[in-house]
Amino acid sequence: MRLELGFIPIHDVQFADTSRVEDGVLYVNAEDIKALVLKDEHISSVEVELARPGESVRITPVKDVVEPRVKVDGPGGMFPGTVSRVKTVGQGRTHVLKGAAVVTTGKIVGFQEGIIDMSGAGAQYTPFSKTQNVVLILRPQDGLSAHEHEVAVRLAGLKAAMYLGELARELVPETIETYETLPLLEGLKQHGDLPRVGYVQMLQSQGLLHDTYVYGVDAKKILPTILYPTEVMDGAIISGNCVSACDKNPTYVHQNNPIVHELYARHGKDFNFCAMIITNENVYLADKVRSSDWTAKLCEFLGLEGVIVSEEGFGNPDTDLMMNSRKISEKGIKAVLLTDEYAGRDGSSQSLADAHVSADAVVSAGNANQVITLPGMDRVIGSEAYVGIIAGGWDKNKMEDGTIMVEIQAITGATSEVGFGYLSAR
Amino acid sequence: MLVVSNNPLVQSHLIREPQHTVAYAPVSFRDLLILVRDKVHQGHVLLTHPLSGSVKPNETLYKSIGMTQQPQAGLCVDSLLLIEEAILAHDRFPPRTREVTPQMDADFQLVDWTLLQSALLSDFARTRGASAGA
Amino acid sequence: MVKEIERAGIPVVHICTVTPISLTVGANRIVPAVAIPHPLGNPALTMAEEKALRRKIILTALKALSTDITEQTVFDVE
Amino acid sequence: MQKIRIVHYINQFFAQIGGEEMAHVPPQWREGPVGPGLALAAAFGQTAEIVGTVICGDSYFNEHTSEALPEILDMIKAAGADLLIAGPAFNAGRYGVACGTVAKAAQDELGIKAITGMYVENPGADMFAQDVYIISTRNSAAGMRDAVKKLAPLAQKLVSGEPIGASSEEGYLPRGIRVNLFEKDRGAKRAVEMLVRKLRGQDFTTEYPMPDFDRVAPQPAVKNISRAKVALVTSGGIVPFGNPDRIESSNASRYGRYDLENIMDLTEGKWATAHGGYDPSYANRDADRVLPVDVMREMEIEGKIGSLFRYTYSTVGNGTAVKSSKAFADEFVKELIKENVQAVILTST
Repeated sequence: MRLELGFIPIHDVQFADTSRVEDGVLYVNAEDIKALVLKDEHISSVEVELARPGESVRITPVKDVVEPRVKVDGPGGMFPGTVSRVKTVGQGRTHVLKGAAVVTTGKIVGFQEGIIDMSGAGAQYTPFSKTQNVVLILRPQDGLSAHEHEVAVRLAGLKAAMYLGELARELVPETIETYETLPLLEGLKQHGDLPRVGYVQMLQSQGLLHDTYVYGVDAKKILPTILYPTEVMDGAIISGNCVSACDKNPTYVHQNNPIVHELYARHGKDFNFCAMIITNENVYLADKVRSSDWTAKLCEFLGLEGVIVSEEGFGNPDTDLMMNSRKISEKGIKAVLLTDEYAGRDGSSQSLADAHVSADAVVSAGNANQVITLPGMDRVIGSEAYVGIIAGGWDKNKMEDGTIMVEIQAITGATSEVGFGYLSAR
Repeated sequence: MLVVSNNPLVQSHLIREPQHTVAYAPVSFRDLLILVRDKVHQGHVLLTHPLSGSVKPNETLYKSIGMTQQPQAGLCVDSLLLIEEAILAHDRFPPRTREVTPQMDADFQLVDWTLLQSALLSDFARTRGASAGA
Repeated sequence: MVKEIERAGIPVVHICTVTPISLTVGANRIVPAVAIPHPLGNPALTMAEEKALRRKIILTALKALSTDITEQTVFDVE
Repeated sequence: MQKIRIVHYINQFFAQIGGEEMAHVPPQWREGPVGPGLALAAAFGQTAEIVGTVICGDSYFNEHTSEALPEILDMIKAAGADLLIAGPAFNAGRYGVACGTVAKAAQDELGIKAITGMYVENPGADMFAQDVYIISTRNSAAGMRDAVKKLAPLAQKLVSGEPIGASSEEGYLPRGIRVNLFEKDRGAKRAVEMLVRKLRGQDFTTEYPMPDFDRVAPQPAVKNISRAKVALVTSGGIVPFGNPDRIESSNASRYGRYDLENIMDLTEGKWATAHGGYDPSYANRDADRVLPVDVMREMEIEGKIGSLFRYTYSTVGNGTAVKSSKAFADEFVKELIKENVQAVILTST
């Protein structure tokens, strides 16, 4: 499967009467987006705001971040199984408004999380301080259940990103990157002398605000399966989770999965990147056993010699991570694990809730309990009312001068366990 | 499934479902974990992970944990290690004192219930499958 | 604790109810105990019987301390 | 700004007094830098001054610690030091232990900053890495230049109170305290690089070492248990009635040391359990059910053991609570060794 990504760089975002892209500026007609989103009767109101890098702006509570993309060639559309019909994606050509993002915000539960600061000390911890953000503030119809509310907000973000992505359809990309994964046997012929490598991505799959969707299927109901890595670039995996925002993958991160990209970067040179395997992180212990069995089985079946395993979340997923590590290692396959840490505010606690001796090669995305002081911002998009009660928030964290103290676990993407960021710990 | 829970919402849902037993105890999160540990010592086997969900142990007030209805003879060591680790993990999060609004309280209950629901679905598939095979 | 004592050069025997935990924490000489609230006793017995049981466990522990081993070993009470 | 006043601690070898044959020399004071102190002084430039050097033979220090240490601390104190630098000791074991001991004591007892340097396998590194900053050095003095390059900037940060970065940034041995840092490459790229190295069988360093998988080799058997002094230790929380040390009922942060002299049996009302995890009534009725003092006395009388050690150590913990209990054990084990205890019976619930 072969996919071309055509990148149209965006370095500014502005409101305008007509939505369009000109000279790297994304012009947004807010009324169009509102009309589109309000077609969903579950949404009672929507506001659109813009947030640019360097501005004194805080966006919170963040629900999801989505990159505007459009399929210009090849089967299927963006986010298949949700806002496009179900069709296997990952080939042809896709255009990307690189540097732009749709951010959704809105209270679904009273302890919601996710902070994006566009400037100040917090900005360096979130990748979305560097994107030109179109922010949707969404409110539900009265009496809407939390489940339906979550669905409505999730879909609104995807639709808005589709709408903006559509602006890129006829544009000429500044750069084009090609990614190709051959069917297994052909790949072996082409790269027969290179070690066979795969990527195991663990997906959060537990309940309300703890879910992930694969082609529209709730990931807790999947058995581990195989993807061509290019499928995720067309939105095969989308996020339905945002609790403890530091180590949850927004849809944007799935679209730009950094492990996929870094594996492609050395594919055909240092190894043969054969396939991507996705698995879940269910609450039910028998599911954990089954999924880790299957993950190891698929690794073996594909003849992999090495894999990278990425976790999503803390606590019970540590158990899945260690099961995967143990079972993959028992097959004689070399594994590198990617996780973050909860070592306490002073860094002295044991970082994970589980451990196994096979986990001898671990990349750390940092200690999520690290405390940080964020300056007050001129403008808050969404509401700061929840900052005090989020996982990372302190009880009396709002100081009189407007600064707030939080653990970095409140910051969207701060300790990305797919290694999207640069943070680590020793 | 035996559900050990301090979540009134879980109790109100499951009371209508005779295939499940709820051991409801209006106790703290930590005391609930201890309760589960004691049941592990009595031979019950854990069916769900005690650290389900991403809401941190010092944040949510509610936890519901699934175990086998009947105790088995002897201790399930995997269950014991899991619950002991969960208690240790709980203790690593410093206690918080803060006001919980009625809305937040309801939301914590709701999220805990949905986490448990996902396990009930899995349990249904498993136990029904087992009886069909018998 | 058990590893620190052993590392300091003193042989240690761990009398412990849940032997898998003892194995996990790295004890080398392990003697299984009776039950968690009363590892070296059994309230169902008479005091004399109970003491006899406790003697057996301690004698097993002393035997463990007097036995050369190369790996983690559980010494069952006979 | 005032110059930082440094006292430097080195052994007889680096002071060019002599090798092993001179390892017995007691502590002595020299004004100004000596030996490696010259390179150190150069690295600090105008910001600091080595006001004096304490020299002590490695054998003397380790065999006469209780006399040598106070003497050395007096010298450091008299010099009005802001900072003690010990070593670096590279792979010299006794020197490493001396450096760690002096540095820790300077910190704890004199309240001044202290730093040392060692090779990771130096026994002193394992003993002191959690207490003092130890620059990671090569295994021989050939690594002096490299060590000094890392030592001086970290020492300056310590004295000025600047935040200390992660071990991999500053070059010190990990202290078991996790510190965040921003890496040059993103996590995904580091993971791919680590995988390639692992596949090729090349060296790689995990960023998060798994805890508690170190195993201690079994000690040889006690040769004659009937003559041995045996100590009783428990994590079952047996304490004198009333719990005088207020040991917490689970995963305790404290332990108690209790005198068993003339006690033949732990009786109800005098001894009880602090353990809160389980029904305490069994242990409260007869604490010998957890801490078998009665049977140990019988063993003593029957000559099945030499003697029961006078003190017992007690804390509350379940089997997996390794972290705090490790710290307790490190402490009380010193007394066990000093008192020539030859075997330990540890009971857990």
